[in-house]
Amino acid sequence: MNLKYNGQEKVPAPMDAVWAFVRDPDKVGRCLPDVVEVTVHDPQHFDAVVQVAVGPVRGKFKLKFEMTANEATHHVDMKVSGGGFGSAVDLTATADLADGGAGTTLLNWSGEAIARGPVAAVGGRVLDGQAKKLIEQTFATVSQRVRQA
Amino acid sequence: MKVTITVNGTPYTRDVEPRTLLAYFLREHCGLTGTHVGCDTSSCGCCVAVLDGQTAVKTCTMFAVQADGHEILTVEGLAAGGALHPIQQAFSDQHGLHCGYCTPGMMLTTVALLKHTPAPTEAQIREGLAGNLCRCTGYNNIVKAVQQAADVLRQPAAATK
Amino acid sequence: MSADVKAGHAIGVAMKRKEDPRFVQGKGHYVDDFSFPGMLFMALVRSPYPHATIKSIDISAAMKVPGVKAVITGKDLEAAGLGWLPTFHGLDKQMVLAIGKVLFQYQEVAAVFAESREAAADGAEQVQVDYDPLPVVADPFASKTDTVLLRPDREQKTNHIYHWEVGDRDRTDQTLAKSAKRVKQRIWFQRCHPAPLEPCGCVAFFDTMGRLQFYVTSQAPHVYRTALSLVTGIPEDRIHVISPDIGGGFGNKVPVYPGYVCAVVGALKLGHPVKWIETRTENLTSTGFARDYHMDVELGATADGKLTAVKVATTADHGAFDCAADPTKYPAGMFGICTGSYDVPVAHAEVDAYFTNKAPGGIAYRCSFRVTEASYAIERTMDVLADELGIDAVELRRKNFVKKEQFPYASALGFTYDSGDYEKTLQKALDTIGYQALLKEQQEKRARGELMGIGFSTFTEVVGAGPSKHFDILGIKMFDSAEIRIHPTGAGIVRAGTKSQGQGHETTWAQIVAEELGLDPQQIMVEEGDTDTAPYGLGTYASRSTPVAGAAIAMAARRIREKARKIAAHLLEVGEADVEWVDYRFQVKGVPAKTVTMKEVAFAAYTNMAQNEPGLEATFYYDPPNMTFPNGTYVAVVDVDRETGEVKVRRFLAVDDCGTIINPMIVEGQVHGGLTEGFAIAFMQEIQYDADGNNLNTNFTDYLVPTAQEAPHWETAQTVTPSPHHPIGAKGVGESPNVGSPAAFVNAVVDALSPLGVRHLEMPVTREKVWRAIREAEAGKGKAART
Amino acid sequence: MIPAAFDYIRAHSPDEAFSHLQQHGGDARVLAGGQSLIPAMRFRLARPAVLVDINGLADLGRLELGRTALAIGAIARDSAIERAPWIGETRWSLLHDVSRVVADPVVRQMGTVVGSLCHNDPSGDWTAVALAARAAVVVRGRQGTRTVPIDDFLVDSFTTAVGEGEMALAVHFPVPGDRTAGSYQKVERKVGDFATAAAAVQVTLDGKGAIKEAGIALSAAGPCAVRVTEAEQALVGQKPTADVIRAAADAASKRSEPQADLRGSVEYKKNLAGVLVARGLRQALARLGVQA
Repeated sequence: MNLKYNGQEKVPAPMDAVWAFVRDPDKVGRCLPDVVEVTVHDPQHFDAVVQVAVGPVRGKFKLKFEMTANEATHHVDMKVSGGGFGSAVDLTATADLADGGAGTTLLNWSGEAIARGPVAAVGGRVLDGQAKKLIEQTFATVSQRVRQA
Repeated sequence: MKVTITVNGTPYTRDVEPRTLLAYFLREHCGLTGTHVGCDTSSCGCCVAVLDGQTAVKTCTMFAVQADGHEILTVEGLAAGGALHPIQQAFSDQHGLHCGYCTPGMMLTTVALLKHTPAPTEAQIREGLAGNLCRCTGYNNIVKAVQQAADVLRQPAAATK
Repeated sequence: MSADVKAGHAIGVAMKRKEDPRFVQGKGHYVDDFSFPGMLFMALVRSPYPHATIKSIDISAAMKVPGVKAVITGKDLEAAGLGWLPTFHGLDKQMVLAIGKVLFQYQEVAAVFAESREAAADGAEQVQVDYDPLPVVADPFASKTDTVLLRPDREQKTNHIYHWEVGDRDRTDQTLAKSAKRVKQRIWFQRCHPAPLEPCGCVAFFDTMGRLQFYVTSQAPHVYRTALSLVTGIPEDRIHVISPDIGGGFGNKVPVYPGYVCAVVGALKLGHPVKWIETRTENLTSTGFARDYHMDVELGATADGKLTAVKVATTADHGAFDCAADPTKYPAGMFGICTGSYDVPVAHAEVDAYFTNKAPGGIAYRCSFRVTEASYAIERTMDVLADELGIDAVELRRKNFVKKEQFPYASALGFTYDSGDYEKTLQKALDTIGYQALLKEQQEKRARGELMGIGFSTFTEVVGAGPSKHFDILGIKMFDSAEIRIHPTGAGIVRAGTKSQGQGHETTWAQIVAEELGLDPQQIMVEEGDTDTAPYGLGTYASRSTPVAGAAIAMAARRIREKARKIAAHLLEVGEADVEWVDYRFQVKGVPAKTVTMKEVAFAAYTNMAQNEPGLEATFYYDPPNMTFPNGTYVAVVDVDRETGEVKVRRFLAVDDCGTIINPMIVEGQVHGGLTEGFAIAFMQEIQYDADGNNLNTNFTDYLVPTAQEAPHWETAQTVTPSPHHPIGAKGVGESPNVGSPAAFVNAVVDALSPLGVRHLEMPVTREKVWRAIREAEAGKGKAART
Repeated sequence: MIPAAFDYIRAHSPDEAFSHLQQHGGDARVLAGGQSLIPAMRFRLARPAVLVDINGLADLGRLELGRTALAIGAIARDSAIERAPWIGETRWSLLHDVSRVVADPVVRQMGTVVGSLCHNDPSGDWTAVALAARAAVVVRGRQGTRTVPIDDFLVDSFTTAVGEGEMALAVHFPVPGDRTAGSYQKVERKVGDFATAAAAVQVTLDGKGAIKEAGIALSAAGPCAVRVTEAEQALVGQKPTADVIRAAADAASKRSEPQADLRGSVEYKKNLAGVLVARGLRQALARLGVQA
């Protein structure tokens, strides 16, 4: 099933700080909810293992990330593929930074996920809401961590 | 784990993994293949057996370890003394089966249904059997079979069944 | 309702089924009930992607799972020359396990063999497949553009599989152009699935003689034997196919599936018996689906409603491989029956089939090849025409019926309809349901703003494939066969090339023999499904059992009767010419007191045969001279809830004419069952794929099978117009209700909504579709929604 | 389909069950009816390391009808409600209705009311009913047992106030006052399906025929069952008229935030929410002899 999301975070930090954060795979990787493990291969590529727990459904998702950034436009493209529960997930996400004024930065993000296999076939009824929650949490955590940094 | 389950009056003691579904325990550990498996989602009812004389259960949605120390009635335990059970007789008389795959589950659901509702209306029968799927009969004749069985079982002579 | 039956007079009797005592005691033997020492279990690894390159397959973790014995992949099979399976009508081939790439979601990628079900499942979970997704083609209209070439393995570099047509295109177009009235309707017969309650499965092993013993859920065991021999190279004498009791088939158990080949390879490679039983998910996602025809139907008529021409152009979605189970020369089956029960001067039908990234199939789901699609097309569009003409849908049908005196009737698309009395059947339906009273009730309800609909379907089927000059599968002509042996005591055994999946052959075949030979049907055993003992036959599907094998049984019995006549002459001490068959016994002509029974003759055949060859047996291979054409009138009465869109089927009457009825109880049961499947298709069932090629209906929580609660109460009646060319006049019935009923249901719903201007709804007619149609109509968009 | 391997513990007392749950925390699940859990395990979506089976705890299987509350124990089956001797009383009509449409009639013979609440499926039936009837769940935690009002109990999809290592022991339904009736309205594609939309309604009339109390809740209308406070407010203190019912129905339709799925679009489901609340109210009132 095909899921589309987007949102905006207002980060109380200057654009440079936010940009530096989102370009760091290790830092971004650790913003994933319930992340168990992040392995960075190079500035563009990293793997992450995420613990998923929704009611009785519990398991690990192994995900591969590929990030490409455009310094000039402050735009990041992310391709994520992976799976768990005998299922496959492919996700593309983008993030755009813009000056929010008064030392803040607007982080506009959008994502499109395709889930395949039992997770979608059996869990499809509730997948949308859960996936949305996970993605929103991720960007909220990014926002929070940048502020703390 | 070692479990002892009394199936159709005979105790079966077997060593099973906890994840062994009761349906496979009956089929593969007891050799009672009249209990069938038709889906993965507790939808079809081909695997229904009766637990402790009262409760119709989908044996694909129960672990064998849960039935340890309990009694299970399967289709193989319906006929007694060489005579068909009135429910079996009625399914045959009324042409309540074609391929026979859903039939054991359908009959065992009927056992529990008639225990709690001895004189069901057509609506009650249709409602009571709605946890069992049949692809062949279109249910008309299954309803008639349950009505016949209910009539027979309400006769005093059959009350011991 | 059932009755006991005595020797003779066996046809037309509601005899209780001989198979029932076994089934009601749980003593049926379905394929999963067979176990053998040392047996391994097979589980398949399937692709979550609908279209992807396979970069690598890593089996090392799977091999470490305790109990796992082996894992095989497409590469292994390809190396052994077993990478591909031929499909039945020979236009394509199918991967056994994915080679290089996967072409549909849930495609078979690897097979895991293990000592237990649990270990096989654990092992399958541990096979790591690295995929690289490819663009997905999820609908046949996108496939047409060839933007993405799905099957580079084929010589033809296009997604187009075939074009098939019949009829006179030019004359049809010209006639349509000149017709006073003309309607055109796009109709989609959605992809659905037979979903028998017993999934597919097999047990394979090589016995001590090195012979393959293959237990399998097959509707056509002999065809399997031949196909397995052709695929594996094992000589056909070294293959024994046993099709035991089958828990429903409905066409799903006709094709040979990849899992079967894998099980045979596993058994050969590992030297152990191998069992493979599908899960429900596997059944719904990878084995033969049905329908998926997008049909543009066009009817021309005179101003007063006489049909002038019929034209149907179809785009067919066949999925990733063309595994449609159609006869070789008929890639679109009997779709030419789309002129239905009507006397149509000129017609044209064409089908173009395309590959998509969906499961392969296109089997005949409880219907003769593509007859359901054709029947639905004409019966639905007749209502659209009636609406356009402003005349009653019943009157329009009556006006256009092929008349009783026109039979045998040569249809514009090449069939010769054998017999029928459509007017009589329709009239019986109208009288039985009380049509006039229903119309009055409807009028009153409409005045109150309530939505009530009455829908008709007056269909004609074509079944019983088929005459050898037209029909073959893998080159094998579509005859069927029977062998009868009568024992000294007058008991006997019938063996046929068919295979019952619940149709009650053990009873009806015995009734035919009993009728023909004056014997006790209780003592006629019927055996099917064992290729070592049964004569070669093409199997049970497409309603061919009674028309073809039933005829073979009657003809074999008549051969026995001819031989018996000689022995009877000897016993009666007269010349053979002086012996006649009267009232189920032999009699000296004109001397009713001098008779012998078949039972006496049977004993003499082994004890006192005089100069005659001993024994009493015969074999007959029946090559039907024509198809049979069962027909009927179905009426649905529905009430529609405006607020929720819920449709309540308040009454449903099926009046069938299937020719001579062998066992009325079984015929009625078949009709009930087929109607319930038709009901499910009309209102509930669809195998849907999203735009990304994901199958959305992968188990019984989303592929909906009606329960006793949803299924309506069925009313049935019959007319009997025997087939003139069938030995006992029977036409077959198992599929009529599934072929004829969807149009009656949909026509009833559309009729209910017709005051709002609704003219068509696509199946499955869900509550939301109905609610939306009502809402849009009420918002004044109703007229726009027409066309 | 075969679940992944797990360890099985049969509890012989609530204390024992609780101590196992405390010991295994998030790795353990309670096995009561198992009618949602076991199918999820067969698909290997759920793969708990430990199952603590509480089916042997007969005390938890009781229905106890007291003066103020009906207590339904943790392993009391749906079918026990369906067959309860008092289920035909008008005041219990909401429970009567729901007990006949949860899942299917065989699943109901194993499935439990408390299990359904703890599972907290967005399309569950008992969750909406518990909201409309203002039930409360008794939860055993480290600090002893506590009673959690249903509004606080239902946290999010598949998430409740039952924390890791805790267990629910019972649900309490207040005994409805005189002149109380309810109705559970569910649209499902077939028996056994999750609701396309469902509405639980319970009303109590005062001596003058005005609505004294009202409970209105929806299922399949958001991440978990939802109370339609606006509808309740529209009803309480009013004489039951067509206008009042329409106001409540409109509030329900507005409050419904369903997910589109194979059962229907958001628009259709929002429509159903209103239709079903109106039908439920009319039926409940009819059960009290009031035509509205």
